Amino acid sequence: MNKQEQQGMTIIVKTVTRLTFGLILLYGAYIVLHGHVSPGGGFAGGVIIALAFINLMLAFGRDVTLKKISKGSTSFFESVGAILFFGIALLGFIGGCFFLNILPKGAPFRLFSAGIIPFCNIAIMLKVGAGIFAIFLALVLLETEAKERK
Amino acid sequence: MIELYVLLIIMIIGAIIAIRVEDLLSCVIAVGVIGLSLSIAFLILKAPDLAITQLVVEILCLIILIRATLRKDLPFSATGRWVLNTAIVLFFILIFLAAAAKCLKDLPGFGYPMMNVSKEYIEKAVEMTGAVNVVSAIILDFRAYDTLGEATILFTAVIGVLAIVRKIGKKKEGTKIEDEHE
Amino acid sequence: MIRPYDIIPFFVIIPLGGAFIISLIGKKVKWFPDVAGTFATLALMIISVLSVWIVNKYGMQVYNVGGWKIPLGIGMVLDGFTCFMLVTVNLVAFLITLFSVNYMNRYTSKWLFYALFLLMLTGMNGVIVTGDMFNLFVFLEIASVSSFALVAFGTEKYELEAAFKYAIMSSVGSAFILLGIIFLYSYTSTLNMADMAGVLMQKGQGNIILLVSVLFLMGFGLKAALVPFHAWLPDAHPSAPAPISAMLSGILIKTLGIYTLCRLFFNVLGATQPILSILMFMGILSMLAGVFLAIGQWDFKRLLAYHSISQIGYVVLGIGIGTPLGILGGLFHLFNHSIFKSLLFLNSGAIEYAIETRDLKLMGGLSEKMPITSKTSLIASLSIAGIPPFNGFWSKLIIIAACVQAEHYIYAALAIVGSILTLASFMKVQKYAFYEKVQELTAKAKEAPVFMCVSMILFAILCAFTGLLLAPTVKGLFLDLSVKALTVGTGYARLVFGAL
Amino acid sequence: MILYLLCLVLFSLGIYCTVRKRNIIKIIVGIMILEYSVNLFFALIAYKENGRAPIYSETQDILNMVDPLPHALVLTAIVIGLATTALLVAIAIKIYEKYGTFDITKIRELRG
Repeated sequence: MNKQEQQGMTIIVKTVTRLTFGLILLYGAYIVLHGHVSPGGGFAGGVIIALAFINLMLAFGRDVTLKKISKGSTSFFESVGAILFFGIALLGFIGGCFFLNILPKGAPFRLFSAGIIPFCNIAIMLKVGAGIFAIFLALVLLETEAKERK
Repeated sequence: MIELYVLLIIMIIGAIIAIRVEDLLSCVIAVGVIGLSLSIAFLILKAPDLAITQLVVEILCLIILIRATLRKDLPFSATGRWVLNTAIVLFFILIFLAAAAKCLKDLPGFGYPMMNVSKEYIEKAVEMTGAVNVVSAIILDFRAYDTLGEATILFTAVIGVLAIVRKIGKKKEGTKIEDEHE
Repeated sequence: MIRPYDIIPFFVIIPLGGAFIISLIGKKVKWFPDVAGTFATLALMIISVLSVWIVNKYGMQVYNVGGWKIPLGIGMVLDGFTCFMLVTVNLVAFLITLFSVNYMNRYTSKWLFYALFLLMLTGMNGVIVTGDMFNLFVFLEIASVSSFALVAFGTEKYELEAAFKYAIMSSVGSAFILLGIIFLYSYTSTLNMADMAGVLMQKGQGNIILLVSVLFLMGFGLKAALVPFHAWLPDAHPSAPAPISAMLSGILIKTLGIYTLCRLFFNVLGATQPILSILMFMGILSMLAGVFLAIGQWDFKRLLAYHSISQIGYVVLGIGIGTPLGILGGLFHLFNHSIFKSLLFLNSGAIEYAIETRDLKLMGGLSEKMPITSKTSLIASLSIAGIPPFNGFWSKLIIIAACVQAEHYIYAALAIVGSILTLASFMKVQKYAFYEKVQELTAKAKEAPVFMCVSMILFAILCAFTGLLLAPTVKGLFLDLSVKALTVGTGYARLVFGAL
Repeated sequence: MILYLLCLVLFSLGIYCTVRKRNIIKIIVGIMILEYSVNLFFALIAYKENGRAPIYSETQDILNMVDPLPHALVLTAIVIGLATTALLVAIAIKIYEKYGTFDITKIRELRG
């Protein structure tokens, strides 16, 4: 188990993961950006992006992944996402009301429509993606530490 | 809606298996069956947003749970008054179901919701918010404050997990411990 | 152009913003979490006092989040009951933050503590100010989830176990509450509380309302630790760090349990006589069971936790009587209890800080070593036991008088018995902890650091003088407002739509 | 009506699993089943006969939509469930690390 943690799975899994990693990220981004015109949204997209990284971690082992994205940066992105969303909410005060949709609505069915909604989606995506990956990372590190101590 | 009945029965069977089976891994897999059937049920109930979200969340939950249970023992123990306690719990559950069967008649029937407030959402969402996905319009504009709460809960969970996995929580008397670097 | 209702969202914005910023830079900058936490809670306390003035001057206020008129959007409501709870919560929270500045040096990762603390405060303030059913559930969950993590904050064995038990019980309670909300939504097709109350008045009370009442009673009863559902409290409250024990016992169970029960049963579902009788019965049961279980305890904090169950029983008894006098007594006792119980938990924390034990048998002679802790805990003990000039006496007196007035003589007698047993139990605490001869462990005890003392002294002053809230003019400004907000019943709907 | 009852049966199974099982993972599973059943109930009351998904389309007129409000609520409820589950699993793993077992009959240091 421990060996597998460090080195990851077989070469077949690694190759497939390498090929699909970008596609999954792309799909996540699509779901996020089109949240207001099609099913999906920031939350589902964020989880998909987090799952892409989790997939990478399961296939390549934790050391390789930790080199790409460190634990500190996940909690940093999470806080940034939270503050972004909170900031969008506060921006409503310009128009006089908490959470007011201050941006122009645009034409329906276009990507840039619906005022603050796409921006909210992006902020939630950052928050959820980083947050879920941080949870997963914390749990994995906890487990492996416990095993190493034994 | 025959497929919905089938799905619900599959979910109930999955739940019973998850309760009865002694192997933890099988238990978690049975939960996966329930969750994925739920995702399909959402699709049949015309809720694609929910189906996508449920699907990805289910996968995530399964990964976390399987990692938690992998290669861990399962000592199966029944406490002393097993029969009595189970009988009491079953008794209360039966009362609850009987009462619910009587009371649920007051609700509007399946397939005929009242939709007093929702009617306005459906009629006005596009012109008022510009989003054609009414669910998106509700969660990020009409009821965005709820979504802020939801994001906060996830944030709380992350902070909470970080707090729980600390190696040393309490500093003992006399020993000097530097704060952990994470 | 500042309108009076613009104040309402800040009860959520300030602690939430504080928590986010602490999580971003608190890890690097060591002094920041203390300062940010203290100032955030201080600001909250000031604006909560301001809110009392606003309600007195301008009457009930409704805020439409996002500019969407209710019931389309989410409404926040500021009425007498709301501002009463806000003052209680934020006052206690500020003093507890002062205490934690020194106390939390015993634990690692202070920034996590402050972030979780402010998130819990966000949840509680959100529950109090909201006027929307589902929004109430969301903020309830924020407060609950952060309190699970805070109970396990020390990451010791028993703390984790207590946190797990608490988390499971609380999650089951949340599931009941959510099911109740679904039934209500399906029946009334709206989520706004005022709108819901209006629709329920038109449609009448079906069987389904009975089922929803039972579900809410179980769900919120679990959160408030009323007696059949109290099993988690004596484990969870002592396991947390002392400031958190004070928060949990002092205000969390009241906000998530009592406030929500009152708001939903009085203002939304309509308080019918059967429900009130059940509430009264549960109150008496909690009161007696709590105090009987407390007498045999030797763990200081565990004893206090059992007393919380007992005192919550008084509050529920007072509210369950249903007359204006009873509600006044119940709410006043809620306020008083949050002050003296927080003080007692802080005292236990100060003792634990000094000698690292909670076992009363190992203490003794602390009155010489820790004079401030000893004096303040004496005041708090007299308050909780209901000895005259202190605040506990007045509220218990009102509750008993209300019982007699409503001709529940047996309940009045039982309330007096409970009060005497409380006195006996706290005489034991005082004797063993502070006045026996000095033991080996207590010989080297020192008085607590400065901020802890300041916080305890302020609490003790409040204990001695909040009886003055019953003085004629002050009573009209603060307590009577909240009583009026509850006795208006389902007329709440009319008031909210009138205040738009 | 029958569907509602079946959903409540699922809810009861969740309660049973949470209350009667003596293994931490099984208790968490019980909580998850509870959450699933509650979410399903929300979706059930939102369904409208011959309704369509609540998304407008550019090419065709959609008149009969299902109730979108419960869908929004379920999205929130799913996230709340995920957060609770994650925290519970973290506590469970930590308990396993400290006690070496998932059996709660063996880890009772506290008594309520």
